[in-house]
Amino acid sequence: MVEETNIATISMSQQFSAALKRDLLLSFRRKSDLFNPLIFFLMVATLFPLGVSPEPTFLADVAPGVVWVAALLATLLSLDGMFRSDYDDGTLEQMLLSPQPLMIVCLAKTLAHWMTTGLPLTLMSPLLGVMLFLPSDAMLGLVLSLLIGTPTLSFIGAIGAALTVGLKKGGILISLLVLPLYIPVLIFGSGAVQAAVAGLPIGGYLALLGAGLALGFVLAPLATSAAVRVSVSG
Amino acid sequence: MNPKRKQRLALVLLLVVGVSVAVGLALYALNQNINLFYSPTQIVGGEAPKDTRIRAGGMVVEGSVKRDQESLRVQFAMTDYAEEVLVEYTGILPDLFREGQGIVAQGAIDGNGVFQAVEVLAKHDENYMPPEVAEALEAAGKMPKPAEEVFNK
Amino acid sequence: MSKPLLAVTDLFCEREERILFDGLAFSLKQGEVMQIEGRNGSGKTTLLRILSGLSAQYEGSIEWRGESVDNVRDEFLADLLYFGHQPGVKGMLTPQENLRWYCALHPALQRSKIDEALGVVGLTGYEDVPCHSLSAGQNRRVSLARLYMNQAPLWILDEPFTAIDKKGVAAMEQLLLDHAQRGGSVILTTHHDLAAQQGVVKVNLDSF
Amino acid sequence: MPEKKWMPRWFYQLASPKWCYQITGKLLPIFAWLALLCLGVGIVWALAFAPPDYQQGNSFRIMYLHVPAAILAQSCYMLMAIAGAIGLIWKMKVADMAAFAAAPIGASMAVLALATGAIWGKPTWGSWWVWDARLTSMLILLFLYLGVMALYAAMENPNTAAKAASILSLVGLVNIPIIKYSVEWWNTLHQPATFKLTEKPAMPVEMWLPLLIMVIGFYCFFAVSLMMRLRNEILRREKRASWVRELIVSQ
Repeated sequence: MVEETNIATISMSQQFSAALKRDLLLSFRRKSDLFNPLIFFLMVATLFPLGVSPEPTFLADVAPGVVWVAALLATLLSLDGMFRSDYDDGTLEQMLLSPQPLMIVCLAKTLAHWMTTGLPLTLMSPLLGVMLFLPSDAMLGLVLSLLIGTPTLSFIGAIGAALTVGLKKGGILISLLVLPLYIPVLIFGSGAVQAAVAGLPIGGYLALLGAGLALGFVLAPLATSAAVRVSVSG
Repeated sequence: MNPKRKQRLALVLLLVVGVSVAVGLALYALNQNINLFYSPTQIVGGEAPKDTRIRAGGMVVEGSVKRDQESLRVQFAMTDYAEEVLVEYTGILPDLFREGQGIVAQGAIDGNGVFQAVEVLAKHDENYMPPEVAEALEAAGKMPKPAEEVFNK
Repeated sequence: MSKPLLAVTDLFCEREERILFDGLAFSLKQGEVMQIEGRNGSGKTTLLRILSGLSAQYEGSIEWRGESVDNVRDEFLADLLYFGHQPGVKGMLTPQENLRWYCALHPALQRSKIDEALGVVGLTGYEDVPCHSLSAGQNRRVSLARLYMNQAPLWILDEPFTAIDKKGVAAMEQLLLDHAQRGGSVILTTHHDLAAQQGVVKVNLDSF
Repeated sequence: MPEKKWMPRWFYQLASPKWCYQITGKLLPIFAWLALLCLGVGIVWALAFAPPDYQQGNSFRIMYLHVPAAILAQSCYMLMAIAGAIGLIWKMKVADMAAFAAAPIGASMAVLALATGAIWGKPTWGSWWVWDARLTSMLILLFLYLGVMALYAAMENPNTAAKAASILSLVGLVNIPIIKYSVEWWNTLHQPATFKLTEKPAMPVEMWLPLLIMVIGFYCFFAVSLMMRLRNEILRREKRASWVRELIVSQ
């Protein structure tokens, strides 16, 4: 005899860690996913001295903005893959059919995305800082601002990726949807680095980035899961 | 409580916690001077960093504007009715620039404590009035002056 | 007579300005196997997606154990096993890892039965091979192994026999009949002629 | 989403495309005349009779276009997002259509606000474009509109497109407070909100009254264009419905 109702025996935290492990495992199996954004990050930063001026004082001036813009673009580039491959092979629709809230999986996927793009970018940023003659006093500010700011980029980006996953050419559309929402993060992020360069306290900027992160953490998975449902049902 | 209700409750709690953390952090941030905007009092008091790009705002002191005859160089004093700071600027000033007008300047403080502006913008106040009214007010000495606290943020 | 497990009334679906079905009605009882028939493009896959809750592009009512499925979504999903048009297998993961992930998603799947299920579908020895190096049929078998791991009251299967060899199909058919025997219900689409004609209810979409 | 039945009756009536089509048909001429009247009176008053500003002279008159356009660009976004939310929660088709109809109108208002802002900025601040908080926020608002419109355009199924765009506009709604409070945040030179409903405006009556009339006129104009677009959209999406067929046959 078949049981009347299967009682949910998996807790939300178990599902969360399973989803996180799965996505991390997938990124590590596909090394290019892991390294391409980093290489892109490096290349974009190289373009500025070549395209504008190799003058150290000038580069030091623009470094906070350049590193932040490069990090933002590298994140943007990696967004399309967040749900795309799961959508293509049908695993995404299976996630929708879990009796557990989809939000949990979305949160885990977003965090996995950050751990494989935002976090490596943050760790690599001092290298770019050196290349762009960013004063060494400002390195800590750069790393801290990226550490708090890049998860927000992943959270916002996840919404865009989820909205466009059902479309064949989602890549450019993601940028259109997500970039305007990234602007506040960019402003406060590069502002923090600029303040660090000037030797000013950066607590206020980091607090604002943190506020954005807190909002993103609680609101973005909601929007992302709703968007995934819409995209898969279309 | 059934698991569904529990989930909802957890979600609502999470939302409340997240939003309050965000609000708390934002309030903390607003208490910091994060716009790099300084008043003449702060500049004279040494609060503003030297040789870094900052923004400063104040009123142009009456009779302080000196224009260089050969170049576009202008020097004037800026005040918040407490302290004065000398400002130097090379370039075309906006139409609304005049003595007694509120301005916002971007630039850096040099070694002599003079504000070297790279940009001067007129901050026009929100009092719109016809010219006759302005003349009458001027004559009576009742022309509204921008509140001091505007420059003491 | 007990109330039906799944009751569909007056279902209407339109896709790209074309009406796929209108006024579709049927009900599925416990222990029933239902085959959805129809030409290519008649909306079989769409219907299965609607029934499973993946698509909301319909009008009409779907009731699960006598209640609107929208109101009992979680209970419904806990009782459902869906095999979609896409097998839902990650190429970068091994069969075992794929099934473990399914177990994390779905409490009805029994983790302890993974190895046994892989054995039954003929994938012994492939447990640690990434799925992208397996054949299409083997990939579908990975996903079908889920059928051996759970007792969910409702199975919705979209073309489960595609790319499966004859022997495999016979075993699968037997599995479906066994499931029905135990009181489970199955809705499936297939172009394959089912050997067992008895006890299979047919719904033809061309007539709606 | 479970269907809820606790909203007032008119709310559900509004959900009927047919009822909505009929009621907007009746309201349309009223708003059209109101818009014409307000805009006509407002423009003549603002351009010819309102006194010039003592500092800015006549250039301040562009405010009579700039301020209403900016206000409308923001409230249109609110409307779009709220309509989208209603469409998402109560699965109300008309709300989806209203959100769809509002997007391009809001975008054009944002463009108008930016353009008039630039023209106003030249004599006032000395440059066409100033990267101040309000102008930048308005630009971001325009980008948000463009994103929503791009999403509508990219999706073939109108129902899916409506849902996706609603989610996006709700997410974008988080940006509205940033726009509102950006003046305080970045303390820039753009004047504080010229028109506050709670305080006495810092303008004499003969200056702000035409502004008020212009704002009302813009709202009426917005209502007119929204209703016209909505009616088109209703007909397009409901073309299978019998009442639409009858309507077309009778014309």
